[in-house]
Amino acid sequence: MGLSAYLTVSILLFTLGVICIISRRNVLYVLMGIEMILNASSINFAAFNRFNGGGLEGRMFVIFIIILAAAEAAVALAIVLNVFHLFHSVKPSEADLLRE
Amino acid sequence: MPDTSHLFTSLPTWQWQLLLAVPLIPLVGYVIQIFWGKHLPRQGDWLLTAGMGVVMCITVYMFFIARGHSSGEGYFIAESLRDGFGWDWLHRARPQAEGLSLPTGLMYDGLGAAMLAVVGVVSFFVHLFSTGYMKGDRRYHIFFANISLFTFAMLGLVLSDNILFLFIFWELMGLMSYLLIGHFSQDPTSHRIRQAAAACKKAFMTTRVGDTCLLFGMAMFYFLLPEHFNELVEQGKIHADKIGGTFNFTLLWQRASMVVEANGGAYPIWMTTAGLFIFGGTVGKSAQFPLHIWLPDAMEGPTPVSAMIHAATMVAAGVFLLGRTFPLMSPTVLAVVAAVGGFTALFAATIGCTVFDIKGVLAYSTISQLGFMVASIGCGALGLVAGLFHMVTHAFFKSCLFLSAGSVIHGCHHEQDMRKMGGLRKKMPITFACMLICSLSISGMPLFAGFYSKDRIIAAAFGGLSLNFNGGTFAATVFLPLAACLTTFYMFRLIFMTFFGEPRDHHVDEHAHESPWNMTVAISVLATLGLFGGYFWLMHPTSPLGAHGTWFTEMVDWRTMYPGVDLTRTNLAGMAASVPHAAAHGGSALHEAGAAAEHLAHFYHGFNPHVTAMIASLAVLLIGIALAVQMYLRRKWNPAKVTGALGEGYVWVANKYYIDEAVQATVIRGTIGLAAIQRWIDENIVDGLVLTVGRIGKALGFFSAWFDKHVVDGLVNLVGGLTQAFGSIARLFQSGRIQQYVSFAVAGGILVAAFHLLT
Amino acid sequence: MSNTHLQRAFYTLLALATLAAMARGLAVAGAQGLLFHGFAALTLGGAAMCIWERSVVRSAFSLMATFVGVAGLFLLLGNDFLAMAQILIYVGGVLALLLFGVMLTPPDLDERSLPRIGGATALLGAGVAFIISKVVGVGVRTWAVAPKLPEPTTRARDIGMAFLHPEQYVVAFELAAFLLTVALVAAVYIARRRRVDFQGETASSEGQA
Amino acid sequence: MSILAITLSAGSLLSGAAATELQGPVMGTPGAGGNFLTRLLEWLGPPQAVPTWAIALTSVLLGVAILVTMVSLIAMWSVWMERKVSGHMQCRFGPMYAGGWHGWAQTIADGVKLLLKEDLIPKGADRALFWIAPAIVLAGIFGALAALPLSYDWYFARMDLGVFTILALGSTTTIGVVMAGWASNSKWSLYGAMREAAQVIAYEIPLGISLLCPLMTLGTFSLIDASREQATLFGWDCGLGWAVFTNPFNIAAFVIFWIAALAETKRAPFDLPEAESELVAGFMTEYSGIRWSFFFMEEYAAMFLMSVVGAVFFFGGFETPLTALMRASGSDGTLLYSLVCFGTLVLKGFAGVFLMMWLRWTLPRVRIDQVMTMGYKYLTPLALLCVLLTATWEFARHLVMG
Repeated sequence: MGLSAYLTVSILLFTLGVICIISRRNVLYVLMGIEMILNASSINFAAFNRFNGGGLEGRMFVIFIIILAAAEAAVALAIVLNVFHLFHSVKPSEADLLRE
Repeated sequence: MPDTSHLFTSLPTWQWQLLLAVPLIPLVGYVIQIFWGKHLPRQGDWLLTAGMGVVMCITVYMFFIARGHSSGEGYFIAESLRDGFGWDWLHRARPQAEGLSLPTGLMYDGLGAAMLAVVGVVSFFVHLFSTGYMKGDRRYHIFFANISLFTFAMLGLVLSDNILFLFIFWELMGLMSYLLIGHFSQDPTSHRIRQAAAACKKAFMTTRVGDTCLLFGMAMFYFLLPEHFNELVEQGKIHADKIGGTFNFTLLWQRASMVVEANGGAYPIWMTTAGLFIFGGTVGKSAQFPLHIWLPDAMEGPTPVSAMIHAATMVAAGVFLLGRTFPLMSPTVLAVVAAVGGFTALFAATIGCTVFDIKGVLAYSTISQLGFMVASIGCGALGLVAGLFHMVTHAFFKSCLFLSAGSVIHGCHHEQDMRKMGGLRKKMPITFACMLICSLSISGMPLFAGFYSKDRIIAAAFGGLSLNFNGGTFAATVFLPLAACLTTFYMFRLIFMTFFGEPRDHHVDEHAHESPWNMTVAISVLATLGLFGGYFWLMHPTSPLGAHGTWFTEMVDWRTMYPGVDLTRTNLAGMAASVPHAAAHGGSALHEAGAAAEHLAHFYHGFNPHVTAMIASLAVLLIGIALAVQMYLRRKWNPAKVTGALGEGYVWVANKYYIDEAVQATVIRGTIGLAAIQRWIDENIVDGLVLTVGRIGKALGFFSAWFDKHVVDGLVNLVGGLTQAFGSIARLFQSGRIQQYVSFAVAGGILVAAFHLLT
Repeated sequence: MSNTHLQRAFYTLLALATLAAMARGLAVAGAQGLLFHGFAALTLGGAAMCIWERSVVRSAFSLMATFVGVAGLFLLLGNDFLAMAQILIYVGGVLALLLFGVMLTPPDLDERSLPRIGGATALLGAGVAFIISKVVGVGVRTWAVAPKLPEPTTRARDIGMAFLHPEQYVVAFELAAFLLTVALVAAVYIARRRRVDFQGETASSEGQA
Repeated sequence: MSILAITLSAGSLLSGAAATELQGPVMGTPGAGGNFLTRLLEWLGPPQAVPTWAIALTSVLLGVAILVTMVSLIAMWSVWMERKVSGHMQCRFGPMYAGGWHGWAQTIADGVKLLLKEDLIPKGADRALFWIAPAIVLAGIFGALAALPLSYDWYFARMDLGVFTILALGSTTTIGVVMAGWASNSKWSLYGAMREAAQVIAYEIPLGISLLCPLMTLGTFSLIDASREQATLFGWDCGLGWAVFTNPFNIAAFVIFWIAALAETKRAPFDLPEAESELVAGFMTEYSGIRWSFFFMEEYAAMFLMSVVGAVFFFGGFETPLTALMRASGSDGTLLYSLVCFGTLVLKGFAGVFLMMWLRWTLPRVRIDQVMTMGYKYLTPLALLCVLLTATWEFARHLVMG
């Protein structure tokens, strides 16, 4: 399959990620959406890497994205748990102390 | 440069490895003991004692190998570097390049073999003795660790083939003596904690003076000898390549002697100065006047430590150093050496007669005996051998005396005052027998070990006087017999006060008992060595009076000690001036030296002064014993009356000539005064300047604060106000909801993409 | 139409579309096309299910399909290392973490979000469809027709060498390691329960409210 | 419903492990040194009309069949072995009647019973997830097994990243277990699942890190290459150059690996997720019949897999003095040689399984907090230390031996 097929999958996944973030009220969905977006960009990098000679650059980016996702998931989850302890809710709309 | 390599003996590698193991075993033992000693069974004493036993076996075995090599007339000296066994310490890639290169190895010769065996044997028995004597000590395992490292330092010093490593081990020994003398200063339950702390500090600081001298002397030989040598090479007086600095003993001997020969037998002035500096090291370490003050105080350490310091390690190192550097010493230095040694011998002996502490008597006795050795070495080549020989026999009987004293102290429940003892002969028979044997030995009773060496020393002094009359030999000749007489007196005073008569203190007498087996075995063996160690006269097939020389003189001969060096042409050349028939030749100094050598050889075999010396030493021995018997055994002359008759003189001696006080008044007070002056300067001048700077800074600070408050803060507040104004506008967009933000972002992204695609 | 029915219809449609796409892929590009469409369907279907499911747990589980699908796409792109890293870290790590998070927080039972999904999808869908039509139609098509791609020769050893080669990615590698360490410590620090602090803060926030 | 589960797991296998094999044909390099099934099919000589993708798909389906058989056989043999071993360790006989000699047919009888048992689904359960969970568990282990070479030239997929793949696919079983626990709608199941997830995540770290030690010694991820690396001991082809013999720190690494492997496979003393005295049967409390047996098959297959990984990376893989002897006598490359390699691997694997059983009856179960403490506070730092020491040793070895 050509590059455009992968790019199409990627952009669809990205869109789904964004929908996931903006349409659900649970903060965990925000996390999941972010993972989808990151995966979409990973697909892009991997595809461009493959169709551009198969060197190391693109896959290095993907590896670092995966690393970043792991770190992000750990910290974000810790934050979510903390937010839940503070506000007794996991809805991002209710964590609005900074608005004051 | 003459090739002298044929003079060196080659030892097989396994023998070098054995010799290398000698210092390494106590070192490994130390490491094990210091880290895990507390958790080993019996706190690890068996480990170190067994290790030292192995060391003793190796040293004795190697001693007999060395004896086999040196039984003939030839040289016996082996250097491991010549056998390809050594380290290139601070390696230098190109030999010609500037910089420091220190090939380091082991050196094993007759003197080293004798000394190594003595150290091995004495250390082993001191360890064995300590397992009994130190039982119950709070820092038992630390004690064993330290004494083991102490032994390591001495063994390394003896085996060093260069003066730098000798110096390193020398310093290590200084440190270990500090730790060991101050052993009780770390024990909070000890009642002598303060004295121990003071004593170890004193020992450390005093020997430091000597060590600094040694360092200077070393450095002078390292830097000046090649300079002078190369100058002579340029002048064509020496036919050799130019050289760099070295610390190696054999190279130093050879080069120094070449320099002296090239100068026509005259020692350059810097060599005399450097020799005096090196002798300064001996003065510090071997407790010669005026740096002897640390040694009596060192009695604060545990008795086994005293035995080690006095017999095998610390003080012997100083004499050993003289033996190693003898060819570097000019006649002038030797005269100083003889004078200092002779004076110390008599001076310490007089104090020894007035002390009541049983270990104190032995301490002053050690200073006196060291004086004997040093004076003897100062008297020339014959005296050199005699002095070194005395070092060996002294090690045997003095270690035995100290350990016996320790046994007495142990038996008397840690009482050290002789006035409270008496009549211990029956209660401690073995100790008494050992002590008596060694007292006779130190007094120079014929057929005892001490006789052979002491007799030789007095003979050497007489001979030195007749060969080379100067202040040093004169002092030695006059002072040494007197000191020998006093030696006999105070030793028998000790014996009589301790072991004879009636018990004087009920409390002490009740406690008195013979020591356990490990202590009595140690002192018995050492007493046997004190009896036979000088010369195995019971086993020797020929004359008991040693016309063929003792075992030591067979191994250590001044003519074969220093390969490539003819002492008669250099070191002893100065003596030629006073050889009676040398002037008849009317030649140069070297001719005179040749004549002196002839004369020396005659002297050596001719035995003239020996007879004189023997008669003299027997006479002083008898006088000393008679005095002691009259005063302390038969009590014919009341000691109190005698001291009363001596009047002020006695008070002067009993207070050790007020030397400690003099040092206190001059050196220490002077240092403190200097420090006070510096403190005044620091407080008033330096601090005043600093404070002025501070005040100026403060004034500037006030101005700066005003400016900060009104001008800078005003600007900052203005910026803040503007930001706040904009922020209150931007706040309208900030809902705090992530979803909204993401929507904005995505919408923006789509807009940007659309813009790009459409244009 | 109830939510249940809506979902059932949605999943049926999804399954049918997947089957159709796989068949077309098989026809067009053989096994590769079959697998590509399978994996793409797994990826997108998982993501769609994640959005449509009402239960957070089921959403999280459906995310597994997305991750596995992306790993499959990596395989098809010749990046087996990436695929395995994706599975190891996303499925084995991130997803498990997410599940922990889901199970440590209570479900939000009254969430009715389908209308919002519809609105957001409509808006975004319009924008994205526009971009896809432009990009896929014009922009990258020329790139896609590279006739014969070279065989990917990169092996695990090369990746390892690249990570540690001083002229390649060693700085980034070390930074990533540092980032992970910091993230770990930060996560532990943040998630640590400080009961006293919480009581104080909640009390004050209630007071303000 | 069980049919659905099997289909699902086979499908997952298709997409998971076998796709790596398809990568060859997909990328345009069919054949060359590939799957032994493909080679078999090509050797049979299919007509020209059959496209390569069809051959590849057939080989994949064959592989699925082989794997299913393999897992069933491993489980059957291991269950019987477990019964006999535990019986003898408790001074009793174990099964003695079914089939005659030492109850050899006991497991087959059990299997039939499980197949015939009613497949219950609790009332409050999430039915879809309840169905899928065992399939996902099984799919993960199938994928991992597919990366395992059976002999030096029998493999489903020749992978450069062999052990990495095994670890990655093996870790997906966690999700299945959590899914099962959550879908059961039972607090015992949920507790068990959470314990499993926490434990597996904790022990994956020391497991991976301790495997780095032999990986550094051998310099490869591939199981076949790793095995080949261990043929020579200091240049002598004696089949005993095992990683534990060439580098002493690998022994320590193996101990860590083994503890972590026990925790990964949920074996005693780390069988907290199914601790029957506390949680009835943990995450599989609500399961019955064939679906329940899937979890059991997964457990025994994982045990065997971990033992084989340990054997390959620490204890020489296919290499024994026997293989060295065969190489020396020139029978290298024959079918007999392949069979010997296969037998060696199976024997080593079951030796490991036996060790696991032995440990099960030797050590008491630990508490969950002790499990976590051990994993995070002790095993992980120790494993890191091991890596450091191994690296130092290898560095020194390369300095010395060039």
